[in-house]
Amino acid sequence: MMKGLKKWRFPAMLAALALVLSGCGENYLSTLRPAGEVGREQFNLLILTSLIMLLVILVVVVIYVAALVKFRRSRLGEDHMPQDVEGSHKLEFIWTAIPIVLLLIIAIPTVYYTYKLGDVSAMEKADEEGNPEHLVVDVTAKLYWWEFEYPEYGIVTAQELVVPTDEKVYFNLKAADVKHSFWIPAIGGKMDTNVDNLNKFYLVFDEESKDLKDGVFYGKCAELCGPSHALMDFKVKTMNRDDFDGWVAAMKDTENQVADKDSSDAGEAAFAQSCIGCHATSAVGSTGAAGPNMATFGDRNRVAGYLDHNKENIVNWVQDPQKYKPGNLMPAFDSLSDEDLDAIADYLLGLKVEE
Amino acid sequence: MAHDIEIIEKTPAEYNYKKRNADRAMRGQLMMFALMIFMTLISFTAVQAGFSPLFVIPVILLLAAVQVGLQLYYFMHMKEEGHGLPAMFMYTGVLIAFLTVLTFVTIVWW
Amino acid sequence: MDLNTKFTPKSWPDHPETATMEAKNKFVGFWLFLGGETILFATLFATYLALRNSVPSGNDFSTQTLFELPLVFVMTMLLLTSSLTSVYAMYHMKNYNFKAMQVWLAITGFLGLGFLGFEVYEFHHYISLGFTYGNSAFSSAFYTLVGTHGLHVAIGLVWLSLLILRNARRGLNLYNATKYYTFSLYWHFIDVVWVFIFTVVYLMGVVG
Amino acid sequence: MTTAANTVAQKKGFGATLWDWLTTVDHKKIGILYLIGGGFFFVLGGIEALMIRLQLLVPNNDFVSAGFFNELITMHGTTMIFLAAMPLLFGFMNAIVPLQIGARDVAFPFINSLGFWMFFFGGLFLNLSWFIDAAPDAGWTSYASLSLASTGHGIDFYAIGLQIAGGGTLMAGINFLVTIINMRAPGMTYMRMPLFTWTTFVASALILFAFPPLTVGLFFLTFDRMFGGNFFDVDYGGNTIIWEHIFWIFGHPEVYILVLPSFGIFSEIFTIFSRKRLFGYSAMVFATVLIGFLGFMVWAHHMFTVGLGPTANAIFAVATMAIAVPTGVKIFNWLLTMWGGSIRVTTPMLYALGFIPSFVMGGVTGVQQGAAPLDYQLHDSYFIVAHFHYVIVGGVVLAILAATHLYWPKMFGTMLSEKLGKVTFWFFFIGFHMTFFLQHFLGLMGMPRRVWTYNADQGWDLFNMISSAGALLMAIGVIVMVINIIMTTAKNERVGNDPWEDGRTLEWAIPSPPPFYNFAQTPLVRGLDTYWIEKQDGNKKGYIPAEPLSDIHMPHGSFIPFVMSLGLFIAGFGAMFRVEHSWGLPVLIAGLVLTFLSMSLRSVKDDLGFYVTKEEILRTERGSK
Repeated sequence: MMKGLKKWRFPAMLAALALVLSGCGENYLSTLRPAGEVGREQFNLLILTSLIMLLVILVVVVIYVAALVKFRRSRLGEDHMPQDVEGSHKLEFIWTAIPIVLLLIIAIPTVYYTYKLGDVSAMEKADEEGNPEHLVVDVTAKLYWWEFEYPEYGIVTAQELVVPTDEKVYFNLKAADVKHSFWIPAIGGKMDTNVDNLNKFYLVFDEESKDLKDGVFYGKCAELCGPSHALMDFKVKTMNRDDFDGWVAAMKDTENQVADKDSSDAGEAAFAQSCIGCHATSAVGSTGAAGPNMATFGDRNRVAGYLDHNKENIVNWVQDPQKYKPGNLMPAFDSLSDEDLDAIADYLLGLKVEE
Repeated sequence: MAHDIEIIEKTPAEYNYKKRNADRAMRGQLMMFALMIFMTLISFTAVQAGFSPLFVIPVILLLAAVQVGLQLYYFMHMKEEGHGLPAMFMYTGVLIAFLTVLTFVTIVWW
Repeated sequence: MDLNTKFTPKSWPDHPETATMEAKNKFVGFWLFLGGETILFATLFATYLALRNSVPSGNDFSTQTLFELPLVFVMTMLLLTSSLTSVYAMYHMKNYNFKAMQVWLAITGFLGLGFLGFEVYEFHHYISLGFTYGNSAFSSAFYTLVGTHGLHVAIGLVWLSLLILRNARRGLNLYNATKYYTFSLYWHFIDVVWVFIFTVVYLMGVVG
Repeated sequence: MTTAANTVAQKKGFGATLWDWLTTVDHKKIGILYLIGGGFFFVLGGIEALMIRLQLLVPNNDFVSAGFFNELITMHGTTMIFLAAMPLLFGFMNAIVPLQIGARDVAFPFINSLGFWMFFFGGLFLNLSWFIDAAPDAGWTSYASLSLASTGHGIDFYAIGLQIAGGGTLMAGINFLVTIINMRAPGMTYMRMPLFTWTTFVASALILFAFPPLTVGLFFLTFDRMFGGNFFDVDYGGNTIIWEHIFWIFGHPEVYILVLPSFGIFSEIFTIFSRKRLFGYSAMVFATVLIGFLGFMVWAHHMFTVGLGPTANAIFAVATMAIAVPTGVKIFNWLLTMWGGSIRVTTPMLYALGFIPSFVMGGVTGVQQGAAPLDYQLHDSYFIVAHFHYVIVGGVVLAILAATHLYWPKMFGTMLSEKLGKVTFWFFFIGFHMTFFLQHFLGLMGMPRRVWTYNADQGWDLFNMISSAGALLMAIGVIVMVINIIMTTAKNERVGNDPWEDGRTLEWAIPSPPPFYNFAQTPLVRGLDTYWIEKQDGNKKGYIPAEPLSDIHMPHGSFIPFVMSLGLFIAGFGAMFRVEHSWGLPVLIAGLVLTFLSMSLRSVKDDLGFYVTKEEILRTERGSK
């Protein structure tokens, strides 16, 4: 089969197929429109395998259709007695050997990329001053939200991962309660967050997310984790290194930003009264909080990871979280007055580190 | 089917032959038993003597494997004819068993 | 021919365990069953090996502090010997010597019972130390592996008693010869599993 | 006395008929019981599937609640695999395989019946969860951290119900193995066995080796949830990955347990309706064995994203791809069987023709997922959902539907309507591709599987809607088939030995349905496709007898299998409610005692069977001519 393909044709077919497929899906979510090195390598593997597989399908279909057309009893007559053929060693050898060759063509890049994508040895590396060479993010998956810690900077955030573009970002993945799986389809995937151990892998983000429809890439939980598995989304903001460093500095500046019960801001006071036990408002810290960190809430794109980012949804959520994410661990605050809820929502929307 | 069984009376010569064979086989079994006891003793002694685990563990595993072989082939008569199929299934079983154990001591490490 | 037909030592077939179609089926079927059992125990062994050092922090039960070899040695001898006695029983079965076979089987049963007694004592002892089933992943894996083997011994003993009692007055025939034979296969298999248990669990446990 | 057994069913009233079915050990009747049981659960699983697709019809739908949706997907998967696909295949194996090898009976009629009743009570137990407490909700894979965290008794129902049903499967597997090893007619060497028999043999061997790990895994889960075990509880040193390994050591061969017999069924269909012997028979047999063998070496490809490390992933990736080779051999052999034949497009053949492209599609996406780095993207996305439905529906369900039409006349003595059969096929086939083809792209476009709902405008809306519409077409197809069955049964037009006219194997040499002793005389087999050879030689009887006509020994029916299974069923409830209700422990013990007592009764009581006399055989044979 391969003989018929001149050398230049194969890459051309690859390119054509890639073009067709990349029309599919949204650029912030689809694996068919990769926006990072890992995703692109995986996409190329998809194209390569698809082409080989299409070839196989083509061969099967041709024989199949030809047989159906030529050897119908309605054509050959009711009494036609076909000759019995025991088999053919030559044919059998061919259709054993050619698939083996095709599979080898797939197996080589498969093994190569398995090792390449599994290589996290650079994670531990540090320069002379002891600073890590690469950005490492500790991801903790919880029912049903995500916590992202930047141990190098001593900051933590939730629901929105912020990363610099054009460099390898390493991840430590862990689940706090039940198993989840960390997936950013457009960037590359995916790795389970186990309850037993840390999983490690890396991703590379090429594109800055600000030009995307919502200004973010979409991340998903890919492992059934309970009733609200479907709603356990997170978002990814990518920015160039300078902007990222700025963001980190702004995050660090929130160090003493703690909601005060005696604040003149009614929202802050109410938050300090009811919410501070689980939700921190300073981004300086580490993972392990009972609820998502709120320091960047105003910058976010969604309420609870998937609802539109507006006041109404915040109020609704606080009043009855179970209605929106069944099985999550936040209790309902339905005893809060409407004014308090309103004020809390305003306060939360004001918590920003960007701009 | 059951009614197909013919009852064949053995001649004294045949009977004696069978009996002699059986006795010889039984003596063989007894020897094997002695061997098994001996190997068990070695295993226990090797452990009690406190040799290096790197030496003891392979030795006792090997002895266990040999002992199991003896049980299968002598006590369970797998060496006799008519055991081709049982042997095939046992070997397949042992192979899959080995793979399972190998997996659990290598890639389940946390 | 009736399956209960009486034989003489001279007319008794060389391979009574596979003399009829039903017997052949039972014979092959039982071997296959043992093939499946191999995997069952392999999974238990594998799990035990993966979990044998897994105890929560602050829990200091370990294979080295827990296991005592003399007891295990005695248990091993009992079970090994019972394997030999069941070989004797089968020897007499093939010679159509019903009485001798029953006696050897009874001895096998008593040896098995002794083994089981020691195992119950051992478990009881560990539990009294606080090493209960729910103590840790190690304890769960240990009790499940060794306990499943013990359960097999217990089932074997029930099976054996039923065989001995039920056939006591009927004597040996082609209908029950296979039952005796498959029992002996089962009993040897239990012994095979024990060989691995004393090696992998106890000896390797003590070595560390 | 001896003649009474076979006339009971014909003469007695409802009570006696019921009793006959509850106690039967006749493999043909057990086959029918499996079809009834499996068919019921198939419809149940189908209704669950429809509810799933209805929920996903439009974004942000709230037709069902999130928790209920998880129960639906869990029960849909579990029901379809364990309670529908496998039992339905067992039904055909039971009904056909002993006939194909020229046997009067299976090796262990009693155990055969026990296997059925354990499946039945296990399935019943599992499905009672809808009414008592909660249904299992951790997916059919029931991954450990979630299945331990799941509240209510859902997962308990899963663990115990599958344990009982799984035990039945294991027994059925051993029974088939020994039947095929020992009960073949004279001359029926291994390399003369029809492909359906061969695939049954290999699938049964897979059952023998794959079900014990499941048994152990379910015990671990049971102990962890109900008896204080700590296998998967990380706080006590447990390890959840162990469950995943054990589950897939079982789970991957399970796929082949389903798909190999389906291959067998299609092999029969291709030869019959191409009027030509199977192309490359020995290669087919070898491929079957090889697939079965490799099936045990690849389970970790379900776990590429677990974090086993690149070495393990690479090994399992390459091993996985290797399976494509023997599978490809099979596909090409089927094509070449058609090539040069005389193809008659009957309903079964239509299914076989639909199977080829569908299964090839499922196979190639399987290879893509075998490429580990690519699988990091595909795993747990809708791509996977599409892939395994292409394999299971495109391979197994099409085979079951095909076999229903093919073997219906042999099992019931009357033909299903060809016209309605083709209507069923087209509805089902088009619906199937509509439902699942686009799901590949949904997965590639970032849609994770097992999601209860999804936000609008993520690019998924249209494809999901089309997919749901397809499910409806499949449902219509199944309804047409039910109508077909009812109409055919009502009409009851009798057919002869070989209703498809081109039957090749021994089952077509005897009346439809066969007398309860199958063959009046054990046949002598002279080659592959025995009946075809005899037909070519002009042998009117259909087969050459290997023995003179004489009395036939048959086993008695027995009620003990039913009682034994019932005992386990009762014990299951006891185990589950042991902690919160005082009656739990006594019920657990009582159930087990019931099982063991009835088992002992069986082994203590002599059951030597009975003889069918020569005269009665002659009478029956004349009657059926």
